[in-house]
Amino acid sequence: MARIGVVVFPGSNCEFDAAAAVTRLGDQAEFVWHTRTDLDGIDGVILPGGFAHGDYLRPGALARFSPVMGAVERFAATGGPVLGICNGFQVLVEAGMLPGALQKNRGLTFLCQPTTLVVSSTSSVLTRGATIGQELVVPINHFSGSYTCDDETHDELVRNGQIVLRYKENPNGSRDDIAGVANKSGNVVGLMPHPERAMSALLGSADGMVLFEGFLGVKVAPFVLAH
Amino acid sequence: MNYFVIVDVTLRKGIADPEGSTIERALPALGFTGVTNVHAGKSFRFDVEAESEEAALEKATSLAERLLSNPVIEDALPRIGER
Amino acid sequence: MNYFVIVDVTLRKGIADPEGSTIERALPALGFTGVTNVHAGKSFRFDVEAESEEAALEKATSLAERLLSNPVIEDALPRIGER
Amino acid sequence: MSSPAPLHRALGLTDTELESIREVLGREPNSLELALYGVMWSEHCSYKSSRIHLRRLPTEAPHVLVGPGENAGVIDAGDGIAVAIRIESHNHPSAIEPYQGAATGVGGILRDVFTMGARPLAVMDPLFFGELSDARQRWLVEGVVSGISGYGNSVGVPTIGGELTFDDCYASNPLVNVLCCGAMPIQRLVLGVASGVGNLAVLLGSSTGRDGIGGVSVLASAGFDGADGAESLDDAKRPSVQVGDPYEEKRLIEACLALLDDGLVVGIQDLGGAGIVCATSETAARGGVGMDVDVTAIPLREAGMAPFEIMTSESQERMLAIITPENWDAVAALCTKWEVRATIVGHVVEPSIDANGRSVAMLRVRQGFGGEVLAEVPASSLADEAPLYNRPMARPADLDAIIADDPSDDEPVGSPNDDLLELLVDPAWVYRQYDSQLFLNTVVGPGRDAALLRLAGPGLPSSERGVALSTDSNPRWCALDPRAGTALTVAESVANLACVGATAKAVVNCLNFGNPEHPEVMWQLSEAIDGMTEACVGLGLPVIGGNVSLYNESGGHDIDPTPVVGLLGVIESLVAPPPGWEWRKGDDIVLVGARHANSHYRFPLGGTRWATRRGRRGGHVPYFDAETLAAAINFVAGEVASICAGQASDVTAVHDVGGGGLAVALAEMVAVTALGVEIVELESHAELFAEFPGRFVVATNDVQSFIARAELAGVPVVPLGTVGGRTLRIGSMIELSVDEVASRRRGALEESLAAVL
Ligand SMILES: Nc1ncnc2c1ncn2[C@@H]1O[C@H](COP(=O)(O)OP(=O)(O)O)[C@@H](O)[C@H]1O
Ligand SMILES: [Mg+2]
Repeated sequence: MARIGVVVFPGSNCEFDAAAAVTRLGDQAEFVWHTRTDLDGIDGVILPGGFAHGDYLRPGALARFSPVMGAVERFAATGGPVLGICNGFQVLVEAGMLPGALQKNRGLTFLCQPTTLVVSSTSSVLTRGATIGQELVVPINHFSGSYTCDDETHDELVRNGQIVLRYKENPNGSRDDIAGVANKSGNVVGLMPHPERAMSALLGSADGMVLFEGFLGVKVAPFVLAH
Repeated sequence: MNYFVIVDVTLRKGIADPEGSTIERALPALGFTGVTNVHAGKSFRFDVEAESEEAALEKATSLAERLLSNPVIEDALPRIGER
Repeated sequence: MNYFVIVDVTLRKGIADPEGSTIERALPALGFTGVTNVHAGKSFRFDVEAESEEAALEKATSLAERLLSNPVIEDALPRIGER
Repeated sequence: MSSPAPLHRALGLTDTELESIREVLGREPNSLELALYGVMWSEHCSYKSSRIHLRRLPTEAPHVLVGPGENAGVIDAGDGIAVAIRIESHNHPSAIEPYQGAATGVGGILRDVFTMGARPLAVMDPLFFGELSDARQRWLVEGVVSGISGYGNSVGVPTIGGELTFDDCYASNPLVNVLCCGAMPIQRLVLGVASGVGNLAVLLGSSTGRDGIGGVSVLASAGFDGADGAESLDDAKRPSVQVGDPYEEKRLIEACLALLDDGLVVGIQDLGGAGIVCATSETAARGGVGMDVDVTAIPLREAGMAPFEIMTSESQERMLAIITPENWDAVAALCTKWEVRATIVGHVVEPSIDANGRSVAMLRVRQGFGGEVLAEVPASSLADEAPLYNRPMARPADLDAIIADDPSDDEPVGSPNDDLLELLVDPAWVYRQYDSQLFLNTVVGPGRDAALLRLAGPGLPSSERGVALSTDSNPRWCALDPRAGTALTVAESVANLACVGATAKAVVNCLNFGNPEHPEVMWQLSEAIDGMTEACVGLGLPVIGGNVSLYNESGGHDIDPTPVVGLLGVIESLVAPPPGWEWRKGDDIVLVGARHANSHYRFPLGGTRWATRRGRRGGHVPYFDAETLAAAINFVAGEVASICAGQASDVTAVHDVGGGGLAVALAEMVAVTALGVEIVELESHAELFAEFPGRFVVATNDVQSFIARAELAGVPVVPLGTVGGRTLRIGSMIELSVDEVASRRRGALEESLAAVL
């Protein structure tokens, strides 16, 4: 049974939901308060959605300075799996652990709605259990989810298979329909949609299951670094 | 003539500024000391086609008050800027 | 000494500015013509405790670049302001 | 000190009220004391015009744990879980700063719920604006919706439903109501009571600024500043607009729930209207104890604030906790973790003994604990003893003429197709901006008949139950007949809950009315309360809380009476989603419930959306008939509940017939399924658009067996047609392509808003 650290910043609000997804698949979730500086014994880290530090300044801008982020960086550097969902994704890009930036949605409104995602790469801890081209219905819930990067970064993302998920119909103006990206090694992944909200047919979709199974290593081989 | 105008929108005095206070509270932990009274505002930059600088500022003022700010809580200050 | 500093944060050239373009599109309907190239930005105002104006600006620059802006998409320009 | 005689009126107190204050105190009040009475005896805080009427509402049922009078009503929802619910208005603030007005409305209603010990789990937002052809209305809609979105999403409470009404009567007085529902392990239920002499009153959260001081600001103007030492304040610059900080509120929620879980508080109370004076006097009055408040202890956002400003400020995101002194260190430590400021601002003290030897719980405002006493008044005189008014009432003189001008007699003009298209609006543009899914509870989110949530959340005992919520209103009916209109609104709400299988358990209400000094408005209010009473008694529902918002006027005209009903229901087993609106090809469509209205007309059009769109605002409203309604509603609720419990059923879709009538209900189902339907000829065009509750469109794949069950239950069923094809056809009257129906409905709101940002 894996021990998954769910980082809680003041202002996070999806930590219970992320933990529920982990325990639903039989693993153990442990809340990690943002002032902690070690991740001893933790097998994987989730930065959940919400509004860390109120999202004041920019989403993720203050959170990336939280003490726990040093430990998360070290954990990632040793190949540990790190997943940033929504606000967690915003924290990871602000921290420079993932390339690019997230801007306000094209329509300048918050959007909470189901989207269809297309798996574009399986060389990441999140998508390794899925198949390329597979369509997954997963809701989005964000104001600043429009993925932005310069041409050079984009070329590199494409070349390395770092674009892991794309929207089938772009809801927010993201460059190249990008919904989620990984780092070069594939062990750090961020996505704007909320797979933890798609874990049960009672709530509308169970398509997030294949992503969490990948992340938690259920039903798939342990992750091997791509590079 | 085309004039380049900048409109600074700030919260009126006495209005709570949660964003500014949150940033201020966070600073010491990030190693920034001696920074106080932090306030967050917005700014808008645009070109105005007008006869004179005055006319441009007048147009910008009306735009600022009608669209870019709510005078009940915000002050809007237009000025001619340098590009 | 306490110095009053203003940091203007603007989107880098080439980065999409949906807020600016939305305002620009809405203007004609509200009766504003001849207003173009609208860009939306942010500004931060604060007091810096420092030995000299230069030292204050230096501190503000570091704050602006490390915290107040995201260099991937934004430029930040600190200046000494008037209260 | 300047003579208080001219001051009391400026503070909103009448001469008689001043006389009562003198009597209570046995002396002349000073200006600070007058200010305290001014805010506490305001209509907003004291309900002085409505209270005598509100007493007629039924409030009791075995499952009610807390009824009206507390911060929120609470019911026992089963499985060791208590559910708290409250609704409130934030109309006037939203009219001048729509974003912050709506945002702080959400903040305030959340505090009412977590102050009871419940974790807020859902928000709803009934909204009323003028017509969107007016640019200012579009600005208001954009601002209010983004304010609710900005605050609610950030604070981490899903917004799962609401209402959206456009009518010119709200043009300069929009209504922004917000409802919050939360849940707690039953043993965490707490009340806002100060008890235990020697205990401490601790202020939690934001610092105090000159927010929302409003009426009492006259004290700052020349002539009145002496005693209170208000520094020169430019009245024009005084901010009465409050800015919400959802991040502070989020930390406050977590800190307060943790304090309660650790058993560290004796009582807890939110700071709403009238700020510290309200919270301290209410907790002291409820506990029968005195309270000493030190104005110098209160953390301020601005320098130079006078005691009256500190005591009455409406700064947001603050709570008052009553704790024992031994627990102070633990409270402080927990608050430090959540970065919530905690300050001791008051002491619970013995009640005083008055001249007649009676013990009186005094609220004392002091300059330093043990320092000079700036104000000293009986706490209950502020909190509970405001004068009550039985204001004159009069039925509007022109009402009979308006009723007589009934559109039910109108011949149809133009094409029913166009009429139908005009009535279709999908509020998705609004609710897409709200996080409606947080906590993984939302089985049915916004956009259907009622919202349905799993009864689950952090810290709750596990349960298979669900709760359902709906908000409803019908100002068009209530303008014609506030009594029947309100009763029918309650019925409509109960019918909405039936569509998701829930049994109604409790009502909260937000009574938005015009100026109570107009006898017609008082009559409307009184009639509405009687109508609500009639419906709640008839349907067996307790009213467990509410809010009254008066003085809603637009350009000298009172708004139409707008009682908003919030309804909470429970479903015992929720393991499968209810059928929803998605019918399938080949399904039979039936109408469940009485086909004809119990009314002057078989198909009444008075007060319908159809008539209102044609500028026809007169007519008769249907009668309220509890027995017929209950039979249909209970039957449908039972059918859906068995599906939610996981049982097989022939029922594939359920939708109640609400605003817009039968034609709109069918068109909505066509739009969301993208499947056409062939409906038999109806009696008349009026049957397309008549509105009266207790009817449901049901799709079934075994119509024989469905009809048999309905007959057994004594509920009428009329076969309407069959699902299939790409057309919505209703007899010879309606023929529209599925795509047109869907795209018109989808685009209606966005097109109306398109001219603005
Ligand atoms: N302001 C709003 N916020 C959130 N949801 C809304 C709002 N207005 C309407 N809705 C949702 O849209 C749906 C339709 O609303 P309404 O037409 O009032 O339903 P009904 O006629 O069944 O009472 C409901 O699910 C309602 O919750
Ligand atoms: Mg409704």
